[in-house]
Amino acid sequence: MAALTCSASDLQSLLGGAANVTGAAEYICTRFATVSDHFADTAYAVDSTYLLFSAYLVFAMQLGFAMLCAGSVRAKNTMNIMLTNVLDAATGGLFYYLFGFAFAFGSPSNGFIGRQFFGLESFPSPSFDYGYFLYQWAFAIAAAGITSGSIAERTQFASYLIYSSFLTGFVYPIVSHWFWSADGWASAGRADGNLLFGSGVIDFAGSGVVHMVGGIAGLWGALIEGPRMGRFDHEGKSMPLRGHSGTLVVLGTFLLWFGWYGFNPGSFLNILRVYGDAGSYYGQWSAIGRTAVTTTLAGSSAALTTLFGKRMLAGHWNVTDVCNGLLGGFAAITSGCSVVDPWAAIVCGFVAAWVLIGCNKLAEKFHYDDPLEAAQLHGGCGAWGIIFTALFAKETYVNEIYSGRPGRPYGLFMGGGGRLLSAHIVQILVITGWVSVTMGTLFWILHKFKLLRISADEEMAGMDLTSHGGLAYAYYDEHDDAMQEKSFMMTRVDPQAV
Amino acid sequence: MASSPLSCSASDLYPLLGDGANATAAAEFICGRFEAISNKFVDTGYAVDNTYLLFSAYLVFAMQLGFAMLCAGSVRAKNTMNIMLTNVLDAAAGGLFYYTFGFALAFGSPSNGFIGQHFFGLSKFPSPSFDYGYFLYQWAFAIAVAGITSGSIAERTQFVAYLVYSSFLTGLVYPIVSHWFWSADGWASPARAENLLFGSGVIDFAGSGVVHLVGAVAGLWGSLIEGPRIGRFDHAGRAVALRGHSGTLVVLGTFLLWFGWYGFNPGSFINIMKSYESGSYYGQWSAIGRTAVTTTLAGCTAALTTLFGKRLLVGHWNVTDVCNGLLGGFAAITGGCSVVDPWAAVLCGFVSAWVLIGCNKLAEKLHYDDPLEAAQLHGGCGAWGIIFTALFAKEAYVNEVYPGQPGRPYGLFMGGGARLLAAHTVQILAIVAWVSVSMGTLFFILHKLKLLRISAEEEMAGMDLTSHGGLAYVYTDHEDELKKQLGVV
Amino acid sequence: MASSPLSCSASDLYPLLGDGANATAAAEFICGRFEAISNKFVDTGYAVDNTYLLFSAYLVFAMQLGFAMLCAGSVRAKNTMNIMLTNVLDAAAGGLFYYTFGFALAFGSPSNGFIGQHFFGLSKFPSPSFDYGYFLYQWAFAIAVAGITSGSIAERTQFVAYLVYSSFLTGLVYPIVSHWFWSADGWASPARAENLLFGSGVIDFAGSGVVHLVGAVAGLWGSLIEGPRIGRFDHAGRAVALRGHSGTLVVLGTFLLWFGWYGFNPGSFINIMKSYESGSYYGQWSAIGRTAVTTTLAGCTAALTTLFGKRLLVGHWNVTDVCNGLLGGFAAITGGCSVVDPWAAVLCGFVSAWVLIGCNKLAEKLHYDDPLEAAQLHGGCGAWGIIFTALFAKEAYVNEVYPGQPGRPYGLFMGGGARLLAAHTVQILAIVAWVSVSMGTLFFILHKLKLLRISAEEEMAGMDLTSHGGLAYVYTDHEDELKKQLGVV
Repeated sequence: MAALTCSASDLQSLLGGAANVTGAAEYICTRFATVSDHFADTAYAVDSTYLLFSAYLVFAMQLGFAMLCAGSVRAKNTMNIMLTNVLDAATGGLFYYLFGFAFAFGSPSNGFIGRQFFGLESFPSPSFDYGYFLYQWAFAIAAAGITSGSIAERTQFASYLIYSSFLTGFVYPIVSHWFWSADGWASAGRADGNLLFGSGVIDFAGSGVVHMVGGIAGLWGALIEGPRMGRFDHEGKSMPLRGHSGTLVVLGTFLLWFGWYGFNPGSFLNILRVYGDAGSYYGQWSAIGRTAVTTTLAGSSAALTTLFGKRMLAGHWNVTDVCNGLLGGFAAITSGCSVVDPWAAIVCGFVAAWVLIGCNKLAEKFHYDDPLEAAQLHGGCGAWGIIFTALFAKETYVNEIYSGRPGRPYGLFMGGGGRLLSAHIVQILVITGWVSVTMGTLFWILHKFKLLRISADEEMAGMDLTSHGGLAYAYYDEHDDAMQEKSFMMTRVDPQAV
Repeated sequence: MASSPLSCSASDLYPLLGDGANATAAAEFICGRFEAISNKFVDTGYAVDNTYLLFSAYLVFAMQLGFAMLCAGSVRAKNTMNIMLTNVLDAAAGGLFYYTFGFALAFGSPSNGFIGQHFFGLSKFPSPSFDYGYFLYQWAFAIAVAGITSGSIAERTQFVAYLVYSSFLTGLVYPIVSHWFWSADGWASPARAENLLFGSGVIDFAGSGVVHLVGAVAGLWGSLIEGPRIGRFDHAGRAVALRGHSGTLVVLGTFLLWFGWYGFNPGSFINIMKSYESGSYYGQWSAIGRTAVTTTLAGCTAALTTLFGKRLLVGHWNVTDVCNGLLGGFAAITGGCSVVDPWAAVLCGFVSAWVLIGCNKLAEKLHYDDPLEAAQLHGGCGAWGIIFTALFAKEAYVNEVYPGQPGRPYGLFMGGGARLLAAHTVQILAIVAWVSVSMGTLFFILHKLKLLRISAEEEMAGMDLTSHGGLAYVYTDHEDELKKQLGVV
Repeated sequence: MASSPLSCSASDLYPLLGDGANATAAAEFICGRFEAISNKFVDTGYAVDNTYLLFSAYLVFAMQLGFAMLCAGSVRAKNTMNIMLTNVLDAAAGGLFYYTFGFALAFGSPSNGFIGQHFFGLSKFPSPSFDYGYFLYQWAFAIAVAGITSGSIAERTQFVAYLVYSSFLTGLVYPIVSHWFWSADGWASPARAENLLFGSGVIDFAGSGVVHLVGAVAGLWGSLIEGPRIGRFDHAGRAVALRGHSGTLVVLGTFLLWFGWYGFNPGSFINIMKSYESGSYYGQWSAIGRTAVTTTLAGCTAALTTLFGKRLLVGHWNVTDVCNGLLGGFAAITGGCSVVDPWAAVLCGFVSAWVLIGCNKLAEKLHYDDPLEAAQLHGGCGAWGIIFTALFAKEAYVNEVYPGQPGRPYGLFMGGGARLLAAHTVQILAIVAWVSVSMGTLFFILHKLKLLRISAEEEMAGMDLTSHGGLAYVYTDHEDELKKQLGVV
């Protein structure tokens, strides 16, 4: 607003000889004041519109997760996994409202945990509005969604309820406080000067904060539970347990892609912001468009790489793998999407695809069973994304987005030195450490209390029948037995079968 | 947009500039620019508000997809095509009817308090008061109503009967109700110029009553007159669950509805660029965010309450019930989403979950069969939502959202007196009465004319085979044998 | 954005302020502020327009999901994975090709009228004329084209052939066509500086020709050269319907396409904050709303027409046909959505439904097999849409949407003369010719190289088992036995 401020006393002296100088000056200046107020209103309206619709898109990712998970498990566990996805959103909503948001963004606070806005009290404030809460909530539930994939098909529902609320309400908010809150000890936008390695961590939309957190939590859960029955045969050869519907996998993947346009470009939070001089065609709106483009290109190249890579390794064109590769590319670009050039995004996606393939090989070797490859995908590619950002972050973009501190470090390969890289390595270590300590312990306790894994016969029968009151599909009339043997559909469903 | 201090008249300014060589010219020069500025603000306002309104309308439209999937998943495989066709046609037929006269009857002011009378076929459109985006938004609402009803009478209604009631509902019954409560002329509108109902008018912000209750009461009558599906209650009169054929579709539909509800509730503000006090961070945009939050919280609470409630009552964690509970919470908060605090929304969701459970118990006892629980969900929870608003509406919010009448009544429990509650009770009665008279009669006539319900054979075989040319699913290549088995040529 | 009356030069103002002590300073002081204001309006304009454009682009992208589901539902279960993979790759491969040269060939001005030549790999991006959001939006259009074609040749095409034609189409054939009609330099563009085609240029607002006709003609040739699927026509040459495996997916896909079309048509305005006359309620935002309405009405009418038309012809209420009819209506209105009145859109939809029915009859007679009716739907209705625009384009709208050339021709039936019709006929011919030459040849070469069609055994077994590692659905744990049954190890 600087150039718009108009003080009557200044103008007065200038207008000099006019009859009623004071009057004229005030008359003119009040109008300028009104104009600048109107601009303030406009900015709030435009930015809120942008943020809210981005939040809605991110929410749509929860639908994507639900469909992806449903398609990737066997038919007999569909209802179970979908219920967890619905509840991620529902429980997430309550917990994040009560204290999650407060832990994450409740500044003024220390560098480790926030402590204002419990239950959204004294909301909205000049710094935070409801739209921002909604946006952050949509992020929080995504993390829990990732984890539920890793431990699918063999986890007791009660233990799901416990870890999910713990993750969304406590573990994740604290991590996001570290890296995203203005007070966070590793935040790149930290209010007081001393940034981590003079740079802070540039995890723009959360390769680490969201994806690695969810991935590591799932890793521990799946490790402690052990693989599903029949996943590895007696001599330890791995037997793929295919999901029951490729269509749902593709549906889910596309919905996630759709939602990712809220996840990455939306993380700018506001669109009406100029870089440098006002009146230029280049501003935050342009950076937002670039972010959407980098996101798209990273996913695309990862998908193609997986397609041909798998063709050579496995011998057929596999759509499920392509979908996972695509998502891997997105998970990787998430952290650097706003500070890299489109060409770099292609590199990012290319590598991410191989990272995922490698992680899967590794998981197979160690008899680690993750029905959705969630730990490999969000953990492996997420970690790569963090490194990638530290290598390819471009100076100008970094300074535009994290403005106010000239000469901050940027990508190593772009000539920005190693300080950003070291900060990002610290991020990976810290996240891994913190999530392992908290979630690992939690899962271990649940395990000791025999609350974690379901019984063998439950697992054989499928959880839908044993704990969710029936199978997901009944394609033929329950009374009409003529059809049964004719089809390879579901067999008769007895609602009372518990 | 152009608030008074921006208006600049040369005649005021030039005496101030006084004896300057040609003060008049100077004044005109300066004022001309302020003129231009305030005009540009008007343009900006229209652009921003229309962007907001249009994308909200698109989200509301997405709810139709949600309904289609939810309905499809909740019926048996043999009736899938039938129910989905009704959902497609709700949107298609709705579009034409609402264009030709629906919108006119609803918002065609200036008019009397009972029915609108302008803009038939969008003639004289756009006007300073209504733009095309607004029509699109209201159309998306209208088709939702028919979607609700089609759920109640699923799996046993003749397609012709559907075509008749659907056009009648979207084209006449619903528009008139929305005129009463949402048009500036409506007899119960909170925005009308003078003599508000109980000095308050009805605060049904996004339509717990206007949309959900209307659709539900219509469905209730249809379903009552038709009677339950064959096999829904056995000889002993015990209820037999006729489970839908795909839980996945139910969840897909529920999430899509949730997604669309962010257009339905926050979108009902129609415009976002409206400051409550210029230059402050708190304005309509903030109220819109709050509305999205209350909506979310109400649904979340309802879902969790249903989860544990059902666990205690039935003994397993049932995702279909959770989805219905969730939607019940949304239907309830819809009426008051913009005028209550988040904590109140949590309360709203908690109660609505129990309301739904209660209604279902009741329906079972009375042998009322509603394949989608639509009447219980949208009717029961919708009615609760109307009451809830009358109890918890907050003074500050009410005056921000419905400005211009200082000191209007607000929530009873918030110390706002009972006049709002009275108005809302009237709303429930008026809606139930009007819809019962209009739709009830219609369904009864169709019934008498033997046009309402399909034959028992058709019902056993499934409508997809008998009237829609084949099953929805063919996972093997042997469909023809399949057809033979079912005795269909 | 900064409209002239806002520009303020101190040298103009200070003589007016006359003998004021230091009039110059005062003038500069005041003008400096007006300077700042007009700059802030520029910023606001960019922010609003980009918000609008980006979310429109996201909606258009959602259409790819719609295509995937529509295609999946319309093929037999044994080829589901194959068709969905093509849809995923349309988006993925399309992204890379369009980034590296597609966008450059389409919009790389300054250039000649036939092909663009700048911005390869988005070098020198963003420029004052193009921003990243615009690239994203155009990319979403490009991948839609390949999606259309993959429908026509579904269930019998080798995957390698798909990879080849898809990249050729998205990377070269389509961009060149879009350059002709949409780039400011294009020889048939309505926006080019001088010597417009027939003094008018082609008004193909959102691409009935550029997108739909191109995709359809490509598919037509592919499908013709491959010949029909095994069993599509029996020995006597009678047509045997090979029904898709899931009506639910068809409806899901259709609704998603409808949802995305609101980004496709209204989004093609690219910017929303443009007043036709500053300070008035009527501006680009209003035209955008109107476009959304015309789009809706065309689709709705087409759906209803198909419903009753098919009821009369075939005897049952068929949801799949209604969905195709709906999409046909959208494909037709796409070309003229922004320049016609709502009533004309109703007409457009009505005719397009019959065009589709006619094309399908024709295709059956000629033993042309198109699993998704893509050529009939996007080609037939698309061509009709181009003609329709030339007949019903309204003068006022044409001049608002394509300003700067007063007195340009408009719809024949609206009294605008036949020059627009002539231009549009040329468009149809040019597109058909160019796509036939390029894509036709390509498919023919692939055919000669035995790379186009899969073997009969593969076709019987289904491509999912033979080349995609397994069926899409496993509802029981007995998949292996299943495979044995189907004679696959």
